[in-house]
This record gives sequence, structure tokens and C-alpha cells, in this order.
Amino acid sequence: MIKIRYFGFLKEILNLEEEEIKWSKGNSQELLTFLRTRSSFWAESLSEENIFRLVINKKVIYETTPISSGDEIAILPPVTGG
Amino acid sequence: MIKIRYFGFLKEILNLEEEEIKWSKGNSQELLTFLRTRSSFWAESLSEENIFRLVINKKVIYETTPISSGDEIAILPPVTGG
Amino acid sequence: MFWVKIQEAPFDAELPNLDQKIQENNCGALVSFKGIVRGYDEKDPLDYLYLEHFPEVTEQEIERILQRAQGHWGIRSAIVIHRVGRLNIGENIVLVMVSASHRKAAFEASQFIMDYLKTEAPFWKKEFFQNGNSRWVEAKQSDIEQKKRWALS
Amino acid sequence: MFWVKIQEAPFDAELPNLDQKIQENNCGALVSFKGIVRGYDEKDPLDYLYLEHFPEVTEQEIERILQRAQGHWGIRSAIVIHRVGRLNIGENIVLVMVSASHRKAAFEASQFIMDYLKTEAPFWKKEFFQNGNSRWVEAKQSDIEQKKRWALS
Repeated sequence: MIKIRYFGFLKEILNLEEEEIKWSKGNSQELLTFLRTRSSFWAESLSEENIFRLVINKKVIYETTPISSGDEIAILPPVTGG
Repeated sequence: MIKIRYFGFLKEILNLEEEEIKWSKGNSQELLTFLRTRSSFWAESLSEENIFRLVINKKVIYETTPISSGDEIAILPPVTGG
Repeated sequence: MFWVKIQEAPFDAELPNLDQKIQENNCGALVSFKGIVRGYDEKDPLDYLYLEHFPEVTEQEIERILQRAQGHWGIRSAIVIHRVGRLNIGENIVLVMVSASHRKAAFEASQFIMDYLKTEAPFWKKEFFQNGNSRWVEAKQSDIEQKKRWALS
Repeated sequence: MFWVKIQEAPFDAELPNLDQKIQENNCGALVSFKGIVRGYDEKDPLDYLYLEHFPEVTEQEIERILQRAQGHWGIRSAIVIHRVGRLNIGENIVLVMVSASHRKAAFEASQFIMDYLKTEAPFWKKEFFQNGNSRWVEAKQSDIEQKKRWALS
């Protein structure tokens, strides 16, 4: 199992703060691909331009990274602080 | 008569805060030329690189300007504030 | 000395202490930037802002930005305070303070930090308008452009 | 609102009021720069600085600098406080505060104002060293170079 957290407008359009899904193995890119196959709505919501970065176990990742069972993944939309 | 005021290190090397001199007419460049003819020490002290700007009656001048009797001229060395 | 703080409370009352905190021995320049909630965007009059963030990750990312600024400009100290939660018009939202030996480093580093805060730190703003509408703010192209000028090693 | 003040007294205690003074309606960005007397130059340990200026002309020249900044960046307000007389190590020497709608204008205008203060306003610094020597500070080539980047209309 892995936990996925959503932030900002993603949390709102998906109406989902977090979820747990089964995950044996695969990398961060494969996780996104999997989520996008759920429906055209998911594919659109998680389009490349809607995703700023992924965070695994509270560490921001800057390139494709393996995801293992037990990991917590956060999906961050483009940031607008400051 | 005109009054001439010196500031910063000019005041110190000339050992002169202000002086009054006779002046019938001429411009700011001619005043400098006149002062420089007093001695080689004056010529050196008032060399171009030692003069940042002239001020006539509390107005900074940016180009050659006529000087009339009664004017107060200030000679400013390069500034070092901030 | 780096100091990063995410808080709901305003920080204006803290400013005098921060000034003392950051003014290190033999630093000649202190730059501070304060961001304030503006009353209207292009279209509708704003009622208030709501800011969400990602606790822990936000602090890490800001410290990473400060480390980069120190590596490049050799700044002495930096303080970042960023508010979250509900923010009304006219309230302060972000504070960046940088001390350095000379003014060029302090100015450039504080601009760099602001540009990166805007485009790297996990904050999300939602605007609530006086007409009852609300929307998540979209990332600004101009912020992304401003970031590009820093071609740091 | 432009506000220029030349004074012998320190200005730290005034800072909280100035913050309120400059934070105008709907301004989103406030930048402030504080210059501090550093303890040593390249060679000798400093004892203190002495600053001379040209009363009336100094204020005029600073206002001219602020007018140019407003013309170019459309800043809302600016405050300049410059101290004169004897200044000890670690004391503040100059304050520039600028408010504007957006951060780019506030940052650039405050840098412009500092660059021009250094090279246009009639202040002269004399350094008094711990070994008893003293000398008038020479204008820095680096300040003149920094000024050149502003090719304002």
C-alpha cells in the first residue's frame, strides 16, 4: 500500500485529500501514468501542466524515483506563494 | 564679490572653508581656471578628477554656467555617502 | 544564521527584534522585503486570501533556497517568515530579510529568495472575492520568467 | 509620499513608525535597505566614521533621485534617512524604504536610489582608524560602475 496526498486545487477538483492504493513496485512516472488511466477526468486533472512536483516521504523529488510499498507520495500543483 | 565654499577633503587640503574673491563676470569653467592659476598646488588640488560638481546658490549645476557678483559657489569633491 | 518560520499570525510586531537578530558583526547591508495582500486583482475586488502549504516540506524547500543564496552571494544571515491561513487585505504575507557585507549581495540574494519562494516553495493561494466567488490563483508566467534570470551554478 | 531626512541621531527606534507610514493603500511590496558602519576596511581597523554633507543641497539632490525613481518605476512612496556626524562601528548610517505595487519595482527602485545616493548626493566620509590615522574615503570605482547599469530615459 502507498498513501497519496493531494494539495491546492488538485485536492479540490479531485475532491480527495488523500487515498491509499495498492502498489507493489514502480517509479514516480509510472504512478502518475496509473492514476491518469482511471478516467479522462483524472488524466486531465493530473496533466503535466497541473503537476509541479512530486514529494516522496516528505522529500521533494526532481527526477523519476522508485516508489515502494509504505511510501507517502504527495502530488503538488504549481505553487503560488510569496 | 563672490563667495566660494569648499567641502570634504578639498576644504582640508586647501585649509579653507570659504573665501570671498572679486569677480566681475565669467562662467563656472572660467572660475575654476582662475583658481587653478593661483599655484601648482591649487591646480593640482582642483584637478578635474578632484571635482565632482559645482553648486551655484545652492543649485547643483550640470554644465558650464555664468557666475555673477553676489553668487555663492560651492566646489564639491567626489561624493562618498550611502 | 538561517531562520524559517511558517505561521498564521502577523509578524509586524516581531520586526524590531528580527532587525537585531540579523544584524551580525561587521555586516554592512541589510535588505528586507515585505509582501502585503493587495486589495484587488485585475477583475474583481478581493475579500481575503487563503494560503495552504505543505508543512515540513515548505520549511525544507525554503532552507534549500537560502542555502543556494548563501552559496552564491555569501550572505551572512537570512530570515523568512511566511504566513498561511486566512489573510485579509493590507495584511503582511511574507517577510524576507538578508544581511551581507555589501549591498549588492544583500539586494540580489533577497530578490533571488523572493523569486524562488514564489516558484519553488509549496504554498497555494486561494482568492475569495467580495462577490462570493473564489478561485485558486494560477502560477504567473511573469514569476517564472523572473526566476530564469538567475543562472546560478 | 517622499520623505527625506538628514540627521545625526540613529533611526532604529523610528523604524516601526516608518513601516506604517510607507505602507500605502493597495501597495503589495515594501523594500527597505539599511546600511551599517563596518568594522574594518581592507587595511586598518576602523574606530569611527565622520560624515559631512551640504545642507539643503543634499536634500534637493536626494529628492531629485526619488523623483527619477518614481518616474521610472511608478513607486508609491519612498523614505530616505541619512545620518551625518560621528558614526561608530555597527551603527546604522542610511535607510532607504520604497513601497510599490509589485516587488520588481520596489527592489529595482531601492537599488537605484542607493546607487545614486552613493554617487550623486553631497556626502563625504572620513575614516578614523584605531591607530590614530584618518583619511577621507575615496569614491569607489565599483559604485560608479554599479550606477552605470541604470540607463534610464
